[in-house]
Amino acid sequence: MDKVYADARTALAGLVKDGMTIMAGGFGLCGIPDTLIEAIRDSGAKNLTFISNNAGVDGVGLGLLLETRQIRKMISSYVGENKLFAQQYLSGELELEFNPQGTLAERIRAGGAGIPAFFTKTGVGTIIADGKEVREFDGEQYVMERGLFADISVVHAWKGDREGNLVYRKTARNFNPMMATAAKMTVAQVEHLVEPGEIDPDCIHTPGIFVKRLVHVSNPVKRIEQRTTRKRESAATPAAAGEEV
Amino acid sequence: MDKVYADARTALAGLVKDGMTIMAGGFGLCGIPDTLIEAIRDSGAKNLTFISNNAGVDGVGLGLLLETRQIRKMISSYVGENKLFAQQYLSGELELEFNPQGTLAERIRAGGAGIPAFFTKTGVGTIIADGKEVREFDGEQYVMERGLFADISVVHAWKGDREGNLVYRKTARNFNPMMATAAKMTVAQVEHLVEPGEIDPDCIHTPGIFVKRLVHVSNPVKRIEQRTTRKRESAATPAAAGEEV
Amino acid sequence: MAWTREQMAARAAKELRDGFYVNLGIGIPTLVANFIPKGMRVQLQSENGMLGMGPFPFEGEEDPDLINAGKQTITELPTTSYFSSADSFGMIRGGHIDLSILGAMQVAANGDLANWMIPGKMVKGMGGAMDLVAGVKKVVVVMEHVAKAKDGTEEPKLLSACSLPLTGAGVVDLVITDLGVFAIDKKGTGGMTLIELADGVTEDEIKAKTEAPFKVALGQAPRSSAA
Amino acid sequence: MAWTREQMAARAAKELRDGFYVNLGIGIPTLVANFIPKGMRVQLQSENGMLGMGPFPFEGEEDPDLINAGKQTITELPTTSYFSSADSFGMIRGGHIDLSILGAMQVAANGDLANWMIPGKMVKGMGGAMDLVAGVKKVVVVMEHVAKAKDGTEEPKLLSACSLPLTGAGVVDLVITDLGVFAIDKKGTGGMTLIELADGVTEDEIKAKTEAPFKVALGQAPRSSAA
Repeated sequence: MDKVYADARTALAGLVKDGMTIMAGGFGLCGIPDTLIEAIRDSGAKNLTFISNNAGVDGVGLGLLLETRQIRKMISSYVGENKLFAQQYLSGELELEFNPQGTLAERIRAGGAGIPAFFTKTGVGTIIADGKEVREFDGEQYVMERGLFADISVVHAWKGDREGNLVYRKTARNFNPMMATAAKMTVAQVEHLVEPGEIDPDCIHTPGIFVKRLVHVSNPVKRIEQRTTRKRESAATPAAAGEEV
Repeated sequence: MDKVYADARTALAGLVKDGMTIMAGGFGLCGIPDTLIEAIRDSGAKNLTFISNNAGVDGVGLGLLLETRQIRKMISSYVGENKLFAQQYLSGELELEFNPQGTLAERIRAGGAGIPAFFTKTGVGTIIADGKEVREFDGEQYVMERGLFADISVVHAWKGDREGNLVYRKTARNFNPMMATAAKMTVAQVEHLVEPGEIDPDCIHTPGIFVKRLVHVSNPVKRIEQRTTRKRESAATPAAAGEEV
Repeated sequence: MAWTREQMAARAAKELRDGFYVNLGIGIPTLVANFIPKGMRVQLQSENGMLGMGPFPFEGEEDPDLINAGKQTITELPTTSYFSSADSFGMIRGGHIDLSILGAMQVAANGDLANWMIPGKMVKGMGGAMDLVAGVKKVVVVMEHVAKAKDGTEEPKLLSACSLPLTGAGVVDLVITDLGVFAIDKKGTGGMTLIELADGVTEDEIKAKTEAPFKVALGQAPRSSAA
Repeated sequence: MAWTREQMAARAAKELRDGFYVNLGIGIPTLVANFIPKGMRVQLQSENGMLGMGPFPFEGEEDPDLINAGKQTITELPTTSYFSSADSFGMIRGGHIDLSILGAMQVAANGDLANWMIPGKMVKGMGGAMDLVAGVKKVVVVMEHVAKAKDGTEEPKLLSACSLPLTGAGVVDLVITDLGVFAIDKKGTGGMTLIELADGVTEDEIKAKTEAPFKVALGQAPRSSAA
């Protein structure tokens, strides 16, 4: 029952079926399980529903599965960084469900935690609330949202041990931890594969119970969407200041 | 706007008022903010409602506030490790609301995360569901539970920096992280006070935004309720086996 | 010749499978840890926020920051992870724990379970029991077949309907008593089935001590233990 | 003489207070970080899972694992913490962020905000904007006073009612445009009040370019900025 598989294709072998719902971690191109997404492409499965905050860019991340027309529906908060998406959406090939980003994150967290529905202020009075129950608690209006649970989740982590314990790095954490909890089968790609006991147990983000399969991807290609820098002489520039290049 | 106060009494000065609702972290006597609880006792505030998984033992933790009859109501999952509690409850002095432990944890997490209500399977078909909405989702019954939010939360952490970033240690984490998010004013006692930057930002359990005041308690008295050990010769004893002493 | 506490724990351990994540209650269920077959990888969850629970510590090595849900001092393993109570019960409620083994006051033929309060007596609370029985994939009860009162009289604990307030409705899959093993069709209408007898125990003895209606299918694999 | 983008950002920075936790949107709001007064402790939150956002990195030091919500490379500070998207929006939805400064397409006199979609055009999504305006304690909009079409015509953006689909209903506390500053009584019935004029701008110019009804109370401290 070793959780570690030789490569992404082996780890996903026999799992991906036509019509399945798959969650894919990442925010933009940061922390995306790119190697596992390639293996999903190679599986050839069609009519997939993807739950992912974004849809990749042309040729990268979920953009790969748009090229092969394997995606039937996206549940996301922000898309359209890639032209193919717009094209397939406008032609009606691709279905799209927008969720506010926090509602999406919470729906996934709820699905993994056995919460079928919850109430949130987000989206009250907007088209997001259309067709959903709106209820007042303590004088404020809230909309009811449902938990999300997938057939498969694919996530990217910085470190993982053979037990499946995962640690994420910086803002590459994003949607990965919740998605790891919200599928029948979670497969993780890790940059550093270590032995149990090597990760401080107080600093494990995803306990091994959530991760069924693990693959070591030692040299993932990490892309930057918006490379922004500041000049060396402007060391005193305050937070977030600088120029886009 | 330094968050660090000289001692627990100073940190709580002027905060605790009669009739307030206070959350106190800890599971049993593990990870309880004992020094802050003493300072609440010394404040003399009366008719307090406490949200805490347990009620301490005689003379320790919330047991201190039972002695002084400062608690009017407890919201807990398990109590009665102390005789005074039973006595005050049976005499009608003390009101008690039992919550299943997971429901209590989730209600606090929800309160901190702006979720006024959620649905859970826990308690369906039991007296816990009495008077609450029960609703079917996908063929299963769920009961609606409400978020909890307090006037003050007192928590215990292992390490904290001056920004209020906290790290908990082992099972002393328990209810502390959620409670830190679910009050107007969160006060933390930390065993080790460090400078910002000394804690790995990927391993911070409670971001500083949730902690308004901080006090350094370098030598907390940590009690053990059930001291269980195994003999040295039985090194091969499997998990959780051994004898109670 | 009923089963001893150890024999009941050993029988419960047969419900374990390689790779299982398991939550053990206080009392006889705790003993199940002693009967995990060698080489089988089982991780124990403690609902106060730990996965990968190790044995009790050596004397002098107790850590007050490291306790189980019974508030006993324990140790960690290389596989251990710690998390908050909210994350712990997310794990439980979300159906990620494979097996929960716990004690009971009463179990009904439909899978109802009562193990947290006796009206009129001081109530200590349900702790995490309601969450565990509602959320864990498979729930196994280990208990004495009958309750013995101080005056020596015996009260059945396997009932057609629980008389005590419930911990969960339709939640128990398997009951292991000192006299035998019962499978329960908790989601369906199949009711309770006696599937094993303790050594030297007869069907008649069980019938005499069981208020619940039950079918008998000895020697058949319990349907509910197909995990 | 309307305000420049920098002047608008500088005006928005006056809403900051020592100890504030702030979320800045893309565009002019990002510039507000350049106007945080020296010595004032303000922590910037990025909704993709970071508190304590630092400046852009030096060239060659970009880290693909460290980006802000606009997907720009950034840096960390000694105060930084990272967390999941669920925890990030728990922070936002739970009312723990003091101030959100963001752009808008339209704002109505009752505090309604539209900034995420134009029907008929390709919609990219709301991202975290709906969560931010619903959850953050105080919401400040920074935008051009009017929208300029390609043919040079101008459309008002401060309206009696938004015509575009809403991002949030009754959510905006303060609007800073290139022409002036408006306070909004979003929870009450007080409507919109012009409280400041940009240098050299007249009330008449603003009236001509504003479709929304508004009161005028120049030189008074904006009620809504009492944090």
